[in-house]
Amino acid sequence: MNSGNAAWLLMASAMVLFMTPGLAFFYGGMVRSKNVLNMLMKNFFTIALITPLWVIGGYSLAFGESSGGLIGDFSHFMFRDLAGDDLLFAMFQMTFAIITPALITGAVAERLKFSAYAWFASIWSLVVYSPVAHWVWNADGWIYKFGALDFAGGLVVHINAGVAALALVLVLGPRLGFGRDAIRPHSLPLTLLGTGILWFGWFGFNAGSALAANEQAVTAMVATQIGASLGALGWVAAEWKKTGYPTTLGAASGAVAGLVAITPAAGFVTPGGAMAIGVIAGIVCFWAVGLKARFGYDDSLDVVGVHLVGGITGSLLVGLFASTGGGLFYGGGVSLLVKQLVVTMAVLVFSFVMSYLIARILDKTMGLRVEERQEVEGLDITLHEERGYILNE
Amino acid sequence: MNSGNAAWLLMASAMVLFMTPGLAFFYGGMVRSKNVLNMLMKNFFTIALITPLWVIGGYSLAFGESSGGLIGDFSHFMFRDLAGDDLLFAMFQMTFAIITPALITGAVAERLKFSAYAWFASIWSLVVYSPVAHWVWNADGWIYKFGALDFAGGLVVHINAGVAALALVLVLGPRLGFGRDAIRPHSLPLTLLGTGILWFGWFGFNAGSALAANEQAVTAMVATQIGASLGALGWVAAEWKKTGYPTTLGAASGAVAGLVAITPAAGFVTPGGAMAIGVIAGIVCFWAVGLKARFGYDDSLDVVGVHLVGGITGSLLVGLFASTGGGLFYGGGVSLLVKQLVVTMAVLVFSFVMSYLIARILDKTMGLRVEERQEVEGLDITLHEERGYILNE
Amino acid sequence: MNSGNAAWLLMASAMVLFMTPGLAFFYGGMVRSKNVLNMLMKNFFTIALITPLWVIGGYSLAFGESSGGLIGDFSHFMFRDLAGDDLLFAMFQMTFAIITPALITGAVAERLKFSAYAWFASIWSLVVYSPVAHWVWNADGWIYKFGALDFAGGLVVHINAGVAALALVLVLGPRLGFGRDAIRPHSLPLTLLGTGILWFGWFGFNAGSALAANEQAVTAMVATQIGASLGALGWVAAEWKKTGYPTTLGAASGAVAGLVAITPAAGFVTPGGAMAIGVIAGIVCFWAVGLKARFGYDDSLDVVGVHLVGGITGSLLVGLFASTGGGLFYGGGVSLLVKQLVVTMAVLVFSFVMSYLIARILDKTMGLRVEERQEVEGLDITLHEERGYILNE
Amino acid sequence: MKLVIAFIKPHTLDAVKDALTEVGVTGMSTSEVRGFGRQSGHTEVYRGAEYKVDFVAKTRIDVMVDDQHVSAVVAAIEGSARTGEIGDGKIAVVPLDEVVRIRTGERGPDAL
Amino acid sequence: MKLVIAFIKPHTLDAVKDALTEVGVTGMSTSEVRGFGRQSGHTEVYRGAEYKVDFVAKTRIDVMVDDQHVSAVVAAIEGSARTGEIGDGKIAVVPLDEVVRIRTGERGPDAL
Amino acid sequence: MKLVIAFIKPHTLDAVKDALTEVGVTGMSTSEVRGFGRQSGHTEVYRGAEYKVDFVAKTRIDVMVDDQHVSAVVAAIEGSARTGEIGDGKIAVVPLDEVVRIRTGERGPDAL
Ligand SMILES: Nc1ncnc2c1ncn2[C@@H]1O[C@H](COP(=O)(O)OP(=O)(O)O)[C@@H](O)[C@H]1O
Ligand SMILES: Nc1ncnc2c1ncn2[C@@H]1O[C@H](COP(=O)(O)OP(=O)(O)O)[C@@H](O)[C@H]1O
Ligand SMILES: Nc1ncnc2c1ncn2[C@@H]1O[C@H](COP(=O)(O)OP(=O)(O)O)[C@@H](O)[C@H]1O
Repeated sequence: MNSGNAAWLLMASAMVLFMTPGLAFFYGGMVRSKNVLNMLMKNFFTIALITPLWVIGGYSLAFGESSGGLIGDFSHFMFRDLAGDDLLFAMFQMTFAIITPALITGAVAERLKFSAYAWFASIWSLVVYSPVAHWVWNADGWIYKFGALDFAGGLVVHINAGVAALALVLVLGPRLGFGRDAIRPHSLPLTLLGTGILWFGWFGFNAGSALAANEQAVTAMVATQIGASLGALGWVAAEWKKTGYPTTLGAASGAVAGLVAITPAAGFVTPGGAMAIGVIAGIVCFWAVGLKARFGYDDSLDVVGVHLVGGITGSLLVGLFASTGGGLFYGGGVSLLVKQLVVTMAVLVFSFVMSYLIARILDKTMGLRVEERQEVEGLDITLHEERGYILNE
Repeated sequence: MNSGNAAWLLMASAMVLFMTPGLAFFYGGMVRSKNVLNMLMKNFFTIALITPLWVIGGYSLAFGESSGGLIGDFSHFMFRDLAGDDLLFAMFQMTFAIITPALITGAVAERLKFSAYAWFASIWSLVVYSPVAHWVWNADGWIYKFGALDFAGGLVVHINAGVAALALVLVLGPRLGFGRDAIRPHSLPLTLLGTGILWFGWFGFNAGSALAANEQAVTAMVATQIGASLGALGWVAAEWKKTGYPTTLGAASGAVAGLVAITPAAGFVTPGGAMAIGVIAGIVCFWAVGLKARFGYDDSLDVVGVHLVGGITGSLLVGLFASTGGGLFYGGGVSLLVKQLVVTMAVLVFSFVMSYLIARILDKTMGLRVEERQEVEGLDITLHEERGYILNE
Repeated sequence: MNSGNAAWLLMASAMVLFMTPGLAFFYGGMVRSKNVLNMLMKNFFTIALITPLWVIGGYSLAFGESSGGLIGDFSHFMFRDLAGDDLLFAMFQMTFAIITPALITGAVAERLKFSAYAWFASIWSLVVYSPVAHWVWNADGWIYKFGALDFAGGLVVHINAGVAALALVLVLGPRLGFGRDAIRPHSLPLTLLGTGILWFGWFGFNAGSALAANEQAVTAMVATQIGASLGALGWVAAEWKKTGYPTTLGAASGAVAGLVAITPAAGFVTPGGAMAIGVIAGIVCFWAVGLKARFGYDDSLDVVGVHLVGGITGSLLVGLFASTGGGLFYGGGVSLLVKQLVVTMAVLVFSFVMSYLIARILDKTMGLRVEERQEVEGLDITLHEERGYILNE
Repeated sequence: MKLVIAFIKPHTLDAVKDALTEVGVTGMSTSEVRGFGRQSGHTEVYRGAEYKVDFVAKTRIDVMVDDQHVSAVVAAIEGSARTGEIGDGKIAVVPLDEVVRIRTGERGPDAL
Repeated sequence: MKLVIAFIKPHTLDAVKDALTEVGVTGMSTSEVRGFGRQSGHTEVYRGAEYKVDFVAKTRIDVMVDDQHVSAVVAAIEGSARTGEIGDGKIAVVPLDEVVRIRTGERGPDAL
Repeated sequence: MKLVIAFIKPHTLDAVKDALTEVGVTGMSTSEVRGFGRQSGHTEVYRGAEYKVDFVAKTRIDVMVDDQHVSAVVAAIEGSARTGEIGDGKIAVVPLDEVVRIRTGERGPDAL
């Protein structure tokens, strides 16, 4: 092993793993105080759940010997035959496999049963996440061979989780009081903490995806920083114009939108390209979170608006801005753009259909949703018998 | 210096140092709001206190020239003659010396005087921590030569701190209202934040203990991640079965229990071994935190239940699961297991006796415990003249 | 690129970037709850704002071709011609350019308009920060050539921001109720969280400034840890003596004071020297925060007392304690001390005058200060239409 | 004039406010209280230990009304706060000697 | 009927609740208040600056009782909330015109 | 004896406390409430969606006084809590049957 590359990938693995707690706080701050622990628990528990699944079979299904570019096998059951750089790669990838289902929790906040979520995440990880990761990142995967680009997970992580969130939301239905009551974040400082951790961890996510401490890692880190910043600027500018107020939640949301959109592009773009992608994502996602009000689906914390829409935005913009890899604006013609469009649609359709099926089956069998009384009283006390804050003792 | 290894160890040092603030939040969230600052302060202040002690003499007592395998000398007074890799090692080890006494603060929460804690931690660091570190990690230390294994501090850190916590609790007595009043965590989100930071930092703790960015570091990181996750699964499963509820505090506690138990083993075990160690630790520690109710000692935040019991569990399981190093299940016979048992007992007895003596002496001289009025009103306002939260101004 | 050095610098960049959210929490905890979001927003938004400015022109003004040692040019407009190590250096330096204006926000908390801050920070970054960075860190800068030392930013970051804060405070005037009402921190746990993140990130700040994973990086990390710890000890000792109470805010403030003072010295001092610098800074800054009451300027969160005074302290003590580089106590004579004094004065005067001018101009044109009604109701609801905490839903 | 005090379930507050507005009430004050009553509390569990928490979160409403509106106000609260389940709460009517509007110094029913 | 209002030290709440239960009280409401009185507040210190905080945390209890229980209820609170130290607090008895149980519509003593 | 209840703007509390102390009041209890009145609330905006929040933060003060001090106390609150802007709040005077000091068992005006 090259110790410098190993040092960077060890570090990047730790950073990406840290993103899931970060996501927990990002989401946790946005729910009402009666549901904060349920939100945190769903995210933390995802780590505990996906880790063994990935070791046992998830990794092998994604990166094992390919069956027709569609899915791996069980040759690496229990991380068999992995050592050194390969084992480190499996570790690094594990952290991606963990955060992806965790992203979904935001959409179904404040009403999805904890047990149902645990089942959903487990099944989904094996039958949706691993195949898509195989398509995109396994050298024999069909998307990989097709020549489309996804540097650090626009397709595999964000579009995949975002459209699954949409499917789940459609099965689950809206929260009581959605569209009528003011359902406001209970602690924006907690959300900002999550944002800070996500931002930090995202350097591991994107710059780590170079798989070495090399020039591409540097390029990716610079693009990541620019994407996040311009995303925040774009979103805040858009909301300031529309509502008259720049908000902290807007800055946080815009930064995440920018990070999402830069993810598939980070290793391939110039600083100027990163700026364009960031600011477009910030504005587009600000507009997209308004869609739920128009169409009436209750995507509680805007996973669709930010991760799905931001992921699609980034995935397509790669076709324009990839300075290495054949972007349209860099003389590569439309071929990359077309490929990006095709694979985006493919992941969209596959993940939506599969996620919808899993959700329907779980709904019929164990039920996805808490009882109305539990929703009113809050999930913390009714599902976990705990209270988030007791500040007067 | 090899820049790759140095990069990893610089990083790991920063990560382990970050664990002590993490521990502060982990513990701080579990006390009542009137004592949150005292809990945070004890942990943060430990950093300020142990750093100079380690530089002046602690390091040298642990890693200086050995006297009969029992203790070092003062040859490295003020980090004399340390440079490059040696200085980096001294820095990395400093972060372990800091967090170990900090672990004790949880057991004696909500009643131990701040000044008494400062004295206890300082003395204990020099007369208990440094010797035990010498035994285990100095190449001339008796445990090192005896051939027992402690990869990253099961003996030195967790058993050592855990049994010291027990000794201190026995001298100090229970909190007012222990066993009668509901003494509940005031902010589980804060505890979860601490858990996230601890988990992140623990990668530095364990994978850093390989002292290089090499294969063993990767092995240790994988084992750490698995141990934490399976610990959480084990604990949550046990409590779900017993109480009917999966809790966030259970998930957090189980993760820490798994991390504690995997610590002595991390560089020596396969993914399968790590799974076994994690899940056993999660279940055993869940059961062990119930002991305090049975025996009537008030280990406020379960340092004994988690660190002592988890540490012993891990230390013994090394004897079974060490795939490199002679574990029973990997054909190594019982010899390693016996050695692990012997050294565990040795550290237990030494640390308990010494800690008990220090505690008794301090109790007779300066008094360990706050006044009843201070305990009722809270340590924040009475010992520090500060309030944790003022949310209506 | 050397992968080990690159790994460390990638990591250090991420760590220093993480400091700005850390600073947001450090400051955010200290304001009243009605202003917490405004405080967080100002800091987070600084990242979004300075990132593109640095890419477009800030970096080039600081590190481009020099005009007489005073300022760079636009040769690196949009990071042109930067790749590999150079691009990584530009990334690392970006994180310094971000946190420096963010430091100022603490002094003007609870009354400076958000829009006015955004303008101030943008202009200041280009016309004050970039020039001073050029003087000190560009090989053609006049301070660099003059032979004064500033390892990681005592002049460029702390003195620069601290004196700018003073200028802004003088233009802005005190908060309503300053000196009469008890204006207390609303959440010290949040401040302690910020402290923990700052401490962690500061290892990247100082040890990263060696620009490689080498001996000097190790030296700097050790000095940083010692400086922070002794700063905390010094401050807490001083306040314990004066007020009778050791406080968590004191420990946090002292740690930051120690970190500030060790910053210019970190790569040049022995552990003993770091101890001296830390403890002196802790005591001096404790005394310095009392100045505002005496002179009647409202430096809300003590940016002057900690960063300006701590920065000057460190910058001068380099002249005494630099064991490499010619410190007085290490046989180097008074020449370094005199140089340190000269450049400290130069930065003080330049930054104060420029900052004062910018502040006055903005005050005349757009107005710096919120309306009285907004200050009374709180900046969160009036400037951002958001509330920090809603804990009863 | 009377002061009508009601202890209600928190999630009925919006409905109660609307009902009161409809019968002409133009002002009220609310606060968070913890109630003890027939509706027993809940248990909480921390690290395997179960705690019985007797107190239930309730919202308190204070409304000052003039005499002829009292029964309408009480009826409005009853109608909107009733879920039919245990724990719906109580209403108390307290006599008032005087009411003052601070801004104008008005007294009596005019001050409402 | 009367409304008995007590301002007590927070840590006596459990004892007061038990004492009230013993004399037959089946419901009460509690809230957090900050009291000002003979018991002076405390100082707080932030970065060397000392602040005098006049207000002390207290718990407020509201109990509606029928007339014949008033004196027993007052006595129960007195007995259980007294520590003998300054700041033990006060009890006030307020006349009530009416009490309503929302769930059933019962009125008067039946509603208690 | 009377119980004087006032709902005031939070930032006037210090002034009100001083004014009450001046007219001889030695004790009071305060709490946080959310008021609804002529002073309409504010909007909040989260991710582009605007929410109307009707309730405004107010401070409630409860002071028990003997009969001859009532008008001075009411006047003191009026004087110190008035900003002249909408939302200054209300004062109510409630008759009291009895007041008890818990620490000493004193009753009536002596208990104040
Ligand atoms: N005697 C009382 N005095 C003051 N408040 C009461 C009294 N009885 C009940 N309450 C309040 O009313 C709430 C509901 O009462 P409870 O007995 O649980 O239900 P219900 O009113 O439906 O019989 C309690 O939680 C408490 O806040
Ligand atoms: N006149 C009053 N009106 C309302 N509340 C009062 C009054 N006097 C005291 N209190 C309440 O009682 C508490 C205790 O009163 P204090 O004067 O400190 O002690 P004590 O009752 O033992 O003389 C105060 O903190 C306050 O909450
Ligand atoms: N009828 C009422 N009953 C109880 N509290 C009231 C009533 N009317 C007003 N309040 C309280 O007084 C506050 C101020 O009242 P508002 O109508 O906004 O202003 P003003 O008193 O200046 O006309 C309200 O927020 C509420 O707390």
